[in-house]
Amino acid sequence: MGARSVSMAVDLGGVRMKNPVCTASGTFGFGSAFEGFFDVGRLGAITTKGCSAEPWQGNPAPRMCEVPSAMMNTVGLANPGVCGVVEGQGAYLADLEGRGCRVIFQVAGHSVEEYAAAVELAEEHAPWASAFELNVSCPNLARGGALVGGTPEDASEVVRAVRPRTSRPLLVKLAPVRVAEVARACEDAGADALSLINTISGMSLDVHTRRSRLSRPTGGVSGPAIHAIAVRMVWEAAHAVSIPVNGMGGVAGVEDAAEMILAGATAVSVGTANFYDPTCASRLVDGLAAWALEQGVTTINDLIGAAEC
Amino acid sequence: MGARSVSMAVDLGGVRMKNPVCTASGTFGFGSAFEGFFDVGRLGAITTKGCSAEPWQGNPAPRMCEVPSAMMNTVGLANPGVCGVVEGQGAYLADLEGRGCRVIFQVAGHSVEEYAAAVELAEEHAPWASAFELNVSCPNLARGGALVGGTPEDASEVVRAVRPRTSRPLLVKLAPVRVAEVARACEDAGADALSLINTISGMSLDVHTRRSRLSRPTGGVSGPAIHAIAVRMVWEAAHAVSIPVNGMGGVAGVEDAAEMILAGATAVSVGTANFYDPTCASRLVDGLAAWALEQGVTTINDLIGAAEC
Amino acid sequence: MPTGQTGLHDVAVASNERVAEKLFRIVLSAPELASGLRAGQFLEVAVPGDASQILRVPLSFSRADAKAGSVEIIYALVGDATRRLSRMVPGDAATVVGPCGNPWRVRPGQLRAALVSGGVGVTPIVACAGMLADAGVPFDAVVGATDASRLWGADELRSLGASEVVLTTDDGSAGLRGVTTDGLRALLAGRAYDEVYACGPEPMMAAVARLAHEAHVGCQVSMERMMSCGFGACGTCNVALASGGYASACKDGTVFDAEEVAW
Amino acid sequence: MPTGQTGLHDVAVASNERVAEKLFRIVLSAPELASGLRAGQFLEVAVPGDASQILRVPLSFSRADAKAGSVEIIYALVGDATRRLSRMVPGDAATVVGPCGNPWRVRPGQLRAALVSGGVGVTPIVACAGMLADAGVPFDAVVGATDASRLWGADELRSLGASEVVLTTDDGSAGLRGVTTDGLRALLAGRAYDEVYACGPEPMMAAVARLAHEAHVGCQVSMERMMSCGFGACGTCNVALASGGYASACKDGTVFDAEEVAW
Ligand SMILES: Cc1cc2nc3c(=O)[nH]c(=O)nc-3n(C[C@H](O)[C@H](O)[C@H](O)COP(=O)(O)OP(=O)(O)OC[C@H]3O[C@@H](n4cnc5c(N)ncnc54)[C@H](O)[C@@H]3O)c2cc1C
Ligand SMILES: Cc1cc2nc3c(=O)[nH]c(=O)nc-3n(C[C@H](O)[C@H](O)[C@H](O)COP(=O)(O)OP(=O)(O)OC[C@H]3O[C@@H](n4cnc5c(N)ncnc54)[C@H](O)[C@@H]3O)c2cc1C
Ligand SMILES: Cc1cc2nc3c(=O)[nH]c(=O)nc-3n(C[C@H](O)[C@H](O)[C@H](O)COP(=O)(O)O)c2cc1C
Ligand SMILES: Cc1cc2nc3c(=O)[nH]c(=O)nc-3n(C[C@H](O)[C@H](O)[C@H](O)COP(=O)(O)O)c2cc1C
Ligand code: FES
Ligand code: FES
Repeated sequence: MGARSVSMAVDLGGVRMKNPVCTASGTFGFGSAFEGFFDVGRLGAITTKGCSAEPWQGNPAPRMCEVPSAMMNTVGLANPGVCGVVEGQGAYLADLEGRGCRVIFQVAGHSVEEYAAAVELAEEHAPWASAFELNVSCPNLARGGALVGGTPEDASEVVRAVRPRTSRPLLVKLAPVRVAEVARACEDAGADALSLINTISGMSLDVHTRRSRLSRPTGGVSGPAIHAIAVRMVWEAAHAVSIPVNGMGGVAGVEDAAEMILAGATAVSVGTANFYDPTCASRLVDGLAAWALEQGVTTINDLIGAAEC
Repeated sequence: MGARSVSMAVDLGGVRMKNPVCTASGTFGFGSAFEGFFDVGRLGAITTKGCSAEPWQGNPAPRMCEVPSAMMNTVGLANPGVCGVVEGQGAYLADLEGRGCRVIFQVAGHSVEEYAAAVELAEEHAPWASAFELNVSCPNLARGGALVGGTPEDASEVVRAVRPRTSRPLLVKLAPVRVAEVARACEDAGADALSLINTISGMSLDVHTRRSRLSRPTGGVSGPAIHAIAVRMVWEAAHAVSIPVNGMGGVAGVEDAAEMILAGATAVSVGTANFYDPTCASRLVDGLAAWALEQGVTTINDLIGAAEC
Repeated sequence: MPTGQTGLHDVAVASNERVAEKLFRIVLSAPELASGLRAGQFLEVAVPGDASQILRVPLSFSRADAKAGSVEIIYALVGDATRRLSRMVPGDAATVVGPCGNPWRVRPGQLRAALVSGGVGVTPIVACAGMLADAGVPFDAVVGATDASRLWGADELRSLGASEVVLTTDDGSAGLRGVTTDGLRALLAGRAYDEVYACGPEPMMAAVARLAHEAHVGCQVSMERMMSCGFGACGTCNVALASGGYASACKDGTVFDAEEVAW
Repeated sequence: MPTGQTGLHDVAVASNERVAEKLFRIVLSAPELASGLRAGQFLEVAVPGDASQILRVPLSFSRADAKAGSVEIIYALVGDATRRLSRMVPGDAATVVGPCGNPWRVRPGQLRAALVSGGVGVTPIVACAGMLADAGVPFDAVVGATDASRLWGADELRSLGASEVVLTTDDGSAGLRGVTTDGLRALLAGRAYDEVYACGPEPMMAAVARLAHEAHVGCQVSMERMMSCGFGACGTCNVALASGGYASACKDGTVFDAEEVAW
């Protein structure tokens, strides 16, 4: 092929990433825990743990169990609140931005008002954040725990409420439910990009005690087992909207990430793999570049949605 | 524990099974291929491959690829048509009923009319069938390929159309989409029992050729990778309706089957495991009885939905 | 269990060794199975170790020795399952589903056969040679591979009675530089055949079928497909037929008359 | 990479052998890692072989020898990952994430410590003994197990300087018939202690904590949780605190003052 170079920069709805590699919310802490594994500044972006206006304690133990080619969690969005994060992690995250890695600040809530409040706080106190991401997979307490973004109507409502409160890029993180419909609703409501998929709800029972292996009846399944399902959903979402998509779900290696891009993802996030293969995201930066070279393109953008099927 | 015995008989919406073990449609052929592995007559029931009024050829090769802890298929409901099956397999299936194993005859269609036609044919020519199962995960050709049972309205329509055409028990096989809502719609429309889950739509791309690893862009994911998701959906469906549920999805051993029962399944079907572990279903007959004994119940019915969480 | 019906068998590794570049020979001790196998059939082997790869591996056999109770398989190292297989040592246990598929056919009064093997297609071709030898049908063979390092089987075929074995490699590092059809063309030019038996990559088999057709010689091919079960339960192994529709590679094949297949 | 920061390390198995019923000792050659470890910390070991089990296995270590560049782990056979670990042979490669968690603490002027180990909790307790020996703090120990066949560690603890080692088994097949708290009660009755170090099943640690509290003796415990990462990234390892809320077992622990924990 000779010595060519490939431009790896992508634009995720206004988040200008030097490469398409990102990390999924809740699987990368606030980044610093990974500095012992690699230079986090190499990544295109990281997404913070979902932060609420007030601190959340999350669910009791046990919060995790293993299932084939996957894990399940019921962490319950435990987080120290927007201000707690700004205080504890703000300096590191501002510095990370300076190192060229975009910080996507994720917010969470149990009601439309809580999302709005979290974004307002973050808008004010996290000037370093390149973008905000709304995790609409939280239970809406006012609606009996139905997902905030489980229907197009509900997702639309929260995006509309938040949109006027910031001029920074606004991403919406979708639950793996009615993806195409919800994606369109979010686009119409003003989202700049979509992230998907969140964990898939699952259940694992200890058949001797007859109890859930988690402290809750259900938990979110993540890891390689959900990858093929996630690629299909990314493909569906990318066909349903014209805003860019950040693809995730079981990405554990270069080929998994490349599949996401071919299916229509502009950026790719590593989630569960960060736990067991903590240098995974860093390897993807080089691996995707090598793949793009092999594919004979001059920019990775030429491979986005390039699946021929 | 001493020598006690446990009654294993269950009633799946009028299908009186001597034990809760069944096989999932499309994963057991028409039964006879398994006689070299074990006495198929031991099972509570088998479900036939989905049969349409006219023969269907299905999709071109390749129809299968492997993904972590799972496989994907795009067989496309290839089948010789109701009459072809009656002719080729009728004698064996009638005999199997005589051996005490219930035969659930599954029908498929691309439109409401095709389902009705298939059930009418089967009603007339398959007197040995204990029940009919409607596979509402087929693409509805008149609606651009949307699933026949992807929404409560659509599922309801096909069940209502078929219900008057037979007095035998009518099962509906649900796609893993909006399960609780669709389950309620089917119950209201007159279904006697529900089977779930069907395969989960997934996508697997060869990143070198940029093409799907199947002859279609997407295929159905089945096997252990989907088990936790399936248990959760069975639990949701069982809570949503009062008709019994036939649980399936990644059942590969006794504990997987027991989880389904605890989550609310009256019967449990083995699917993909039949391919790689062809004696699996037979082992479950004994294994579930041993588990029930260990749990100290006198009838397996006491364990249905007995999860405490 | 009726004789010959597909069943589940416990087997143990008797030996397992590399015979060429990325090519291994494993011998399984499998008395029950060995006595029921016919040339051209295949096995579905569960290679233990990694639960994330759930399906069995379809593998043809090259020899089944009913007396010794052993089955020999020649296999190529291509991915995870075959790598795990290559690490099994004598005494290791596994399970096998078989016999799967239908055997090669010998027509009554058959005079001389040409065998064509491409790559790891050599496995059922060696079995075929054994069958022809038993039936007293003389045969010659073409064995092709990408290069000399991967070429294997000529000695076995000769020892089974092949009068002539033509070798071909893509790069000319051994035998003829070219593909197996070049070798077959050479055979057809030299002697009269009434049947060709071929196994290898699908484009190769298509070309062999064309050549046999033009030469008015019968042709049987062994078709590979991605397979979930190997015994007719899943419907994933479809082969398009010239007459329209599909057949199952595992149940209706894997041996097909080349004329039946829609190439 | 700053010293002591959690990182990824290549390791090789130096030895691996059974030491008691379902109990194994593995020694890893891991020079980089060995020099940075402090007693009470743990490792996250990727046990190769089965891709269906994706997570690493959290394991404490019993000895880290900076000079030899080796790390010793005592582990119990409980499920698939530990079974695969038990089959690794010298020379086999793996990767380890570590050091994880915080070390046992020695308070300045500490006089005498009591160590309490239940089951495979013995691993970090042996490490603790090494730490106390280095710090010149005298100690005694209780080692408990379900029965004699699984009891292990008394010799190591004695060789590290334990003045007294009380053994307990549930069935009385060795040492006292009873649980480790019975042993601890015996120690507390005999000598004055100013710190108890405990690791074992959670109900045992809760009982030890109560006993220490009643005796006005400090108590440190090492808490186990299902862990996805081991270095503070996932939030799955929460330990409920007496003060309300949760701490991370992997980042804020695994060593906690017993008084901090909401038992
Ligand atoms: C009826 C039949 C008989 C066979 N006999 C032999 C034999 O005697 N010796 C032998 O070495 N191989 C044989 N094969 C091929 C063998 O099954 C595959 O090489 C094996 O399944 C690859 O598994 P893997 O996990 O090592 O590789 P994977 O990681 O699964 O795949 C590696 C590559 O091999 C391809 N591949 C996987 N499965 C198949 C398949 N079933 N057919 C063709 N390509 C495949 C994949 O597309 C991929 O590119 C046979 C296949 C069939 C269907
Ligand atoms: C910080 C820490 C240090 C540990 N140190 C040691 C040690 O030094 N030696 C040792 O033998 N074990 C230790 N363990 C426990 C060890 O991690 C588990 O035994 C191991 O993960 C089981 O894996 P498996 O696949 O063999 O069993 P699995 O099949 O995963 O599980 C078998 C059984 O073990 C239980 N189990 C699984 N993981 C854990 C866990 N993390 N904690 C408690 N129970 C679990 C499961 O609930 C199940 O009942 C430690 C655990 C932690 C969290
Ligand atoms: C332990 C854990 C915590 C998570 N927390 C969050 C979160 O706070 N917000 C969110 O949007 N997604 C969260 N996720 C979901 C991931 O961001 C990701 O969408 C999902 O795990 C699928 O990707 P994966 O299979 O690569 O892990 C969490 C996932 C895990 C495993
Ligand atoms: C090859 C294959 C063919 C299938 N054909 C059908 C079918 O004809 N009708 C149907 O309702 N489900 C069909 N299914 C779905 C199964 O019945 C079952 O619902 C699904 O595979 C989940 O169970 P499992 O994970 O145990 O396989 C098929 C599945 C496979 C793998
Ligand atoms: S492989 Fe299953 S039918 Fe052929
Ligand atoms: S195990 Fe991941 S934060 Fe503790």
